[in-house]
Amino acid sequence: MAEQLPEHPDFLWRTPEPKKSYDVVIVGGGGHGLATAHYLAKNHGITNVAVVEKGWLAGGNMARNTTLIRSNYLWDESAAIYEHSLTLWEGLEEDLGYPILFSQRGVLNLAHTEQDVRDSVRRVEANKLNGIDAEWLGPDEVAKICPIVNVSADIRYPVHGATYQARAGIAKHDYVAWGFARRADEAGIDLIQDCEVTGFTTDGSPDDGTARVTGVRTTKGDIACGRVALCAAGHSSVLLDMLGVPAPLQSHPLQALVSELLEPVHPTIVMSNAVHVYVSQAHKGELVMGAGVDSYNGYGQRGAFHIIERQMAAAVELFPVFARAHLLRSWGGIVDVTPDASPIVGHTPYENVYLNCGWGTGGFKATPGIGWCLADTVANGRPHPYVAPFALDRFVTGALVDEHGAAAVAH
Amino acid sequence: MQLIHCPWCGPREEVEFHYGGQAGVAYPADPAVLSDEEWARYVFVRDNPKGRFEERWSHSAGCRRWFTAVRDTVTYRFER
Amino acid sequence: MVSRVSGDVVTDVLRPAGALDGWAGRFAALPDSVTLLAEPFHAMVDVRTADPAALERLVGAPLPGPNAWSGGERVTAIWLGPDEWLLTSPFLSPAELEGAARETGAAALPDARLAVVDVSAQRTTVRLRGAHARDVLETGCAIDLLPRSFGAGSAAVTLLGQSGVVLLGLGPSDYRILVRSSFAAYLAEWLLDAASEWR
Amino acid sequence: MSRVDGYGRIDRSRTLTFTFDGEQYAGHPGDTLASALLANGVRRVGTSVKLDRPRGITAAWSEDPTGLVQVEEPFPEPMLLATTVDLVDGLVARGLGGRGRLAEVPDTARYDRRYTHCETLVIGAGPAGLLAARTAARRGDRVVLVDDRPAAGGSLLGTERICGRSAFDFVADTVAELRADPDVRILPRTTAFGHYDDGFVLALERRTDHLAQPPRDVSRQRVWRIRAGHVVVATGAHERPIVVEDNDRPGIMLAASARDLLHRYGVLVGREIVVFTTDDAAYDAAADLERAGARVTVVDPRPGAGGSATHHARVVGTSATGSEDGAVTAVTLDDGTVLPCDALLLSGGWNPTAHLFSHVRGALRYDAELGAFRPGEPLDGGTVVGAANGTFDLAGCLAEGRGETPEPVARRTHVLWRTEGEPARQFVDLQRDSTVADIARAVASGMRSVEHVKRYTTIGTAHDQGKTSGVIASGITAELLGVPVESLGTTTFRPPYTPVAFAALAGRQRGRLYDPERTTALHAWHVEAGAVFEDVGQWKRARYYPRPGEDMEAAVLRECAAARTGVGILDGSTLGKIDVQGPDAGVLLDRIYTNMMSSLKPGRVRYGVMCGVDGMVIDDGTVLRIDDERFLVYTTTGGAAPILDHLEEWLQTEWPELRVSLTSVTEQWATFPVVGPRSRDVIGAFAPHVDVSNAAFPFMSWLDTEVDGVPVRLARISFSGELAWEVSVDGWHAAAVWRRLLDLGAPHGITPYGTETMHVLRAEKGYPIIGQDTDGTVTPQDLGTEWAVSKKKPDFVGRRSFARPANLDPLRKQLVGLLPVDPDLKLPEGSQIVELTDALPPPPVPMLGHVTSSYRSAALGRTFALALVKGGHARIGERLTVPVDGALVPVEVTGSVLFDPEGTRRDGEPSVR
Ligand SMILES: Cc1cc2nc3c(=O)[nH]c(=O)nc-3n(C[C@H](O)[C@H](O)[C@H](O)COP(=O)(O)OP(=O)(O)OC[C@H]3O[C@@H](n4cnc5c(N)ncnc54)[C@H](O)[C@@H]3O)c2cc1C
Ligand SMILES: NC(=O)c1ccc[n+]([C@@H]2O[C@H](COP(=O)([O-])OP(=O)(O)OC[C@H]3O[C@@H](n4cnc5c(N)ncnc54)[C@H](O)[C@@H]3O)[C@@H](O)[C@H]2O)c1
Ligand SMILES: Cc1cc2nc3c(=O)[nH]c(=O)nc-3n(C[C@H](O)[C@H](O)[C@H](O)COP(=O)(O)O)c2cc1C
Ligand SMILES: [Zn+2]
Repeated sequence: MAEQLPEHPDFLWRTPEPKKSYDVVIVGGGGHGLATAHYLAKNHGITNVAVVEKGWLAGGNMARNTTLIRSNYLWDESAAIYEHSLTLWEGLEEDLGYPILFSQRGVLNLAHTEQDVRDSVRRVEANKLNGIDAEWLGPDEVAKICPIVNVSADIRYPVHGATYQARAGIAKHDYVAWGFARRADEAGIDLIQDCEVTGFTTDGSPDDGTARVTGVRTTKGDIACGRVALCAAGHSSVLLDMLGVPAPLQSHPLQALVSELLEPVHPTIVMSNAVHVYVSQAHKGELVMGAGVDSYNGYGQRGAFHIIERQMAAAVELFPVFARAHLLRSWGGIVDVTPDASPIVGHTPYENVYLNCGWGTGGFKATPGIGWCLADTVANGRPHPYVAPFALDRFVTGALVDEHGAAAVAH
Repeated sequence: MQLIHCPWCGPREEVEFHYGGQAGVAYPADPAVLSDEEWARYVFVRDNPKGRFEERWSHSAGCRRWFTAVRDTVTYRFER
Repeated sequence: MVSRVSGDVVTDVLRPAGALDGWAGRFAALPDSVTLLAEPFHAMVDVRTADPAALERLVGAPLPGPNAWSGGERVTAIWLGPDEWLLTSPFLSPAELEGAARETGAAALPDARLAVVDVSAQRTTVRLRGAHARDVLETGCAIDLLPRSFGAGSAAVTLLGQSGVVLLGLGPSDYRILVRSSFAAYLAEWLLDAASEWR
Repeated sequence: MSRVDGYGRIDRSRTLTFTFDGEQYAGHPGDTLASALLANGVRRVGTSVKLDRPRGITAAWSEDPTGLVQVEEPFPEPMLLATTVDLVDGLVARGLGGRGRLAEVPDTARYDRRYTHCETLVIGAGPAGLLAARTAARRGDRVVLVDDRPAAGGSLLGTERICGRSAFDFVADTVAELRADPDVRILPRTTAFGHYDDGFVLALERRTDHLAQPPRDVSRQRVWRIRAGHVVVATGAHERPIVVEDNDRPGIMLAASARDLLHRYGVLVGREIVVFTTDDAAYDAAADLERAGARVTVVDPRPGAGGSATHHARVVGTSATGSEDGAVTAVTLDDGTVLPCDALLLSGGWNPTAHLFSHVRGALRYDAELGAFRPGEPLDGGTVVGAANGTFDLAGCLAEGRGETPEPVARRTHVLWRTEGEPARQFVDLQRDSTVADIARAVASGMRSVEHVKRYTTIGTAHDQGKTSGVIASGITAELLGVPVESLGTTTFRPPYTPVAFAALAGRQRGRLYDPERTTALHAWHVEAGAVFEDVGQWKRARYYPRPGEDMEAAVLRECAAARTGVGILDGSTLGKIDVQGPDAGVLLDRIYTNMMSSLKPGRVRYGVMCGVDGMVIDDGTVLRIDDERFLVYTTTGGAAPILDHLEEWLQTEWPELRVSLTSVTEQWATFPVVGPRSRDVIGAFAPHVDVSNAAFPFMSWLDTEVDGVPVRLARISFSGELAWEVSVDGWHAAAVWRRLLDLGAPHGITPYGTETMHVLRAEKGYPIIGQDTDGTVTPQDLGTEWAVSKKKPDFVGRRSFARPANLDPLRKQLVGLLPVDPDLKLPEGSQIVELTDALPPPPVPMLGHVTSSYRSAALGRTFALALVKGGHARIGERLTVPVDGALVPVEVTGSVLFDPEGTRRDGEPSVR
């Protein structure tokens, strides 16, 4: 008999009709929007808030991500926000009163070339100095942590070692979203589903710095608002286009897949950049895997098959015992990718509109962290220190936070 | 996996192509006179429409020619 | 910049070697239904010109259009791109073929631009023949190889397995595969593996 | 035993032995594991994942949610459906409790893929698919017909009659006609599992598992990649059950499945059968089962239900009293009647199997008359026919197969998702143990969307992907919410249609063929010389050549010493090479490189740096000017393909007016740096007719010559600071020239060296390696190569970015040298650098940069490193700290050129200058 999933609380959320007006409207009811709502209420006492979601709650990337949580990013700016987030994860189950199955099982980022080794050591050393747990492990130690990884020297791209973050883990994505939603609902925040934002009503002009949004137009009518937080992930460009705000975002399909339920074989998370695949075994027993984005822009929540095939080849190469595991289901999400693989958070040319996007393939782990910081930013009208480096204007100054080369796969 | 029509070689599998993003973004005539904002817009900002998109592809594993195509980013269908 | 050619020989002659030297034994073990043969030392030059008429005299046929090859025994022309052809010859030396391409082009079109590059060692040639030749290719080539789509005279710059190739149709069960020399061993291994079902 | 004579297509003349849960049984060729188990009276197959309840076979084919087994022999494979496992002699399997177990030994089976093209692909060889294939074939199309079962025919089980003939004859004739057509490919045992854009369908062919003696070299499974002009989905329909209390017991199955088991395998699923139906089709099943010897009672709640219905009632529960295997022994009706039975067959109507239509965004629409979701709008490039299209009568299926629009047939399926009972024991998804109570909880907690209900209850997420439970879950949710089911819809169908082994998808991309190994013309020589290789992109490069007893450090020290004091030789053939030709070649290169290339004279060489538009270094290398209109550009090994792409992109999309053409000549030229004070002797001997004096052959010049009739290019380029020549020759003569150079160098102790030594030599000179000493955030100025950034050129790619505020920051990271104060201590590459300290402050500790390269130097007699350090150029002379393994290592910042900073060695020893 397999491990049981936990019982859910009796009540999650109401299905309210939108009010005429709110102090804050959060566009996008994914993890980020819901977490922002929760922390607005919890940390700032702001509860006259609506989360406006065009589909079903947390049905975007939140429903389809591979749930990897880690904070072992290279640059100080990234390390700070992701580590803040990881610390929140560590207390989240209690905060939300919801069994979110947060399992700190560690992550191995494999190195397959000499350059991978250099990059890995660089990241581990940076992590340590930033107070983030990190280790560099040789192939033997890799095999000790995850015995099914093929560490033999005569495979095409032998494993030279790995970075290891023991505090990294996974969580049950849906429950995380529902936990935040439940708390927000309890606080009186309206979660409005099947309600798409189709435009904005505005005032003033961006040219003289007086521009502001007065409300959102939705498929359920106009809603007036004091402040707006955009948390639309893959659809951020669509909303920014409505406001005439250019941003360096490209939306791409990103796919993931699962196997059937298997007895426990994979005790940790393994990521490999060179042999492009990453794997964990979820609570119920399915192997959860992902790879890289599809090359072209796409809003289709589906990708191409050759990506899945290549991922399977990589998986079998790294984990020979996976040969007869079965692909059970594959799916796609829409990720908003920035030129430096770091998010964009903060002010917009509209005085009361706050932007949170560009988390690309890696924003699930940031859910509590960004919710916390964005709520703080919206409440206080200035960027929280952890998000300040991620302002839109970094592309103008050139002060990018380039996590491409350094942070291995960006999930 | 899409079947993409190279204007020279005809229909080929997507894996033979390299994606080049938005088409028709001209290199500024004189970058030196641009403000930092204008330059940043050229370097980093590209359209990202939901729907019809004019974009560039290169038949990198075939004739190596770049071409412009129009595709719907929701249905992924190319206009022909 | 070419300096005087030396007369005195130091050691043994500088013998050429093909990228698939050493594979003959494994190729020979294949059955008649799938035969593989390395065809080293075909001279090849890459020609770029806006005017396909330029090299007609050398090739002995008009330069082919997309997805085709043309020519005779001596010189073959393969379409690589809208202004690009690969000329190959098993008889001429690389220098001869390069020179001939330049001269023919210049004579035919004195004013036209013509770029000629010797790429004889860039690719190596493998011949794949036999009743199951197409079956082998179909395990790793996405283009339609049915004879009515890809027959004698067809050419494609495409992928086979995970290597880029120039694939030529010579006859119903007869193909020539041009592959980057650094990928030749991979491709040979791949072809042998693909053929194992018919061994 | 429940095998009945006169039925089934199994070969009763032969007996197979198999083991299930440790017991031996017998079956026949043509059996599945499920039919053989049932024939042996085994009805309990496994237990459920959460509640540990006994589970049996619920359906006859891939829609079965419960009959999960683990095959142990011939090779362990988890989570297979007993209904789809072909019985072979010696098969060993066991029932599962909802989770499978992976083998511990490697799978040696072979898997492959095959591409095929056709005008028409037909998925499903039931009546609709057979006629669609026949129609297309007669039209002259190339046709591929796939069906997941071993034989064509679909639900034509031999009882149906078509135009007065037995359906089997019809199937046989049609298949024979198709087989005779060379343009038709029929693939049995082949499941179309994914439908993607532009007529691309993936299908898995199971080739050997059913064979007693699988041929050795034939792949076990094959993924067909079918590109079709037109895709006909003729996949039939799945019968759906009606949810009743305790509906999960062994012995409870779908009505049509019982019929299928009878006609295909001669298995009678019970002797005392109750059929509970709200649909007419189950009457055919009942009649057949009765004819085969069972006693059948039909329970049908529909008003005016026809035929032999003996009870106008509903089944509301089942019991298993006295049953050892937990199988059903009786059912209870809502009127209180208890009917003893050994099988309960359920039929609540049919769900069109429209998965492959949905994969490509085909929208389903609820048809109230059918009580089912069926394909709505037609799709470009495809059609759905037969039961998959919601056409459930045979004549209609045949008509649609022929491409005709059938006569509408009135049909009133009475939609009954469930009967009254204890919701916590009414199973909706039998594999996930999810019940009506779970749905009720989801709804009560506030959920309104079927997608939420799915994720809350996990219904439809198991192995069967809700083939029989998904629509029911929508129906019950709708009932509980009090909304019409059409307003809820279904959850999303996603590939694969049925599970596919990872190895099948990996195909031949395993082991050596996982990714191409690129090798140089000298590879065999390197192997023979005992080289240790390094992966650089797809290339295998010789890293060092250990002699007996040497480790890498010893070998590299020796190789370095040879190059600095005698002569060494490297296989540098992997460097990218691009021929740039045309009247505007110089113009193009001026726009691409940060420095001026058009001013280079023929016969000369120049080092150049390239940036992206963001001003960050992307590549570097030397450029040879061949003649007025021709250059040869060298890129880094990794840069070969991306830099050619980069050049082509600018040329074709931005500056098409430039008359330039680009050709890769990476493999055309093998390149061997011959390096060291004795290199002049070697090159002099190699090309005795060439004047190799500094005066005649100055640094950064090149010439073409011939050696024994072989064209050779010599260039005085040095990546080591030593006197050096690069010898380039066409790939055909590479090995011969290499050997010649070794022969001629032997008197001077010529030493082949690998990439590691190359790295040390260049680092001693402060030459950066792009990708090692840079990471995409480094400018030419940061590298200290501003001398290679033209001040004269008005523009080049990346130039404008140098003026951005962040580029002017004096605290940018810059490339410097680092000398550990302990000359024996080698800093690990990647180490971080902090201010000089003897105790680290609490985190976060401000970091100044990191070590990019670090070596032990024979020439310097000590260790050294290169590093990117904030404001590094201004810190030269300062001391900093590098934390290494808990220790704090003091280092001194130096300029990046540590060896021969005056450059005195480049022209060789003074005596021969
Ligand atoms: C396959 C895949 C794997 C991933 N793996 C990981 C991983 O392992 N670890 C990790 O950290 N991250 C991962 N990610 C990334 C992560 O999922 C996202 O970065 C993160 O979920 C984004 O934030 P969100 O949850 O708010 O987004 P979403 O859940 O996408 O929320 C955005 C919401 O906005 C709504 N919306 C959009 N437009 C409008 C509108 N006009 N009006 C109203 N509502 C609107 C959308 O419907 C959506 O619900 C993965 C992503 C994918 C697709
Ligand atoms: N009386 C009723 O209510 C009722 C209801 C449904 C169907 N039917 C009968 O069933 C028949 C339907 O004919 P049909 O041709 O539409 O369907 P079918 O069920 O006869 O044939 C479909 C075939 O497709 C195969 N298949 C399904 N998915 C596949 C996949 N992904 N890849 C490969 N093969 C796949 C199935 O195994 C089957 O062999 C008719 O005879 C019809 O009368 C009757
Ligand atoms: C971590 C994770 C685990 C999942 N496990 C399963 C699973 O066991 N079975 C399943 O059918 N789907 C599983 N899914 C996929 C969902 O069914 C679904 O495909 C995904 O949420 C995307 O939604 P969509 O396919 O409806 O568009 C999982 C998804 C995630 C993110
Ligand atoms: Zn092309």
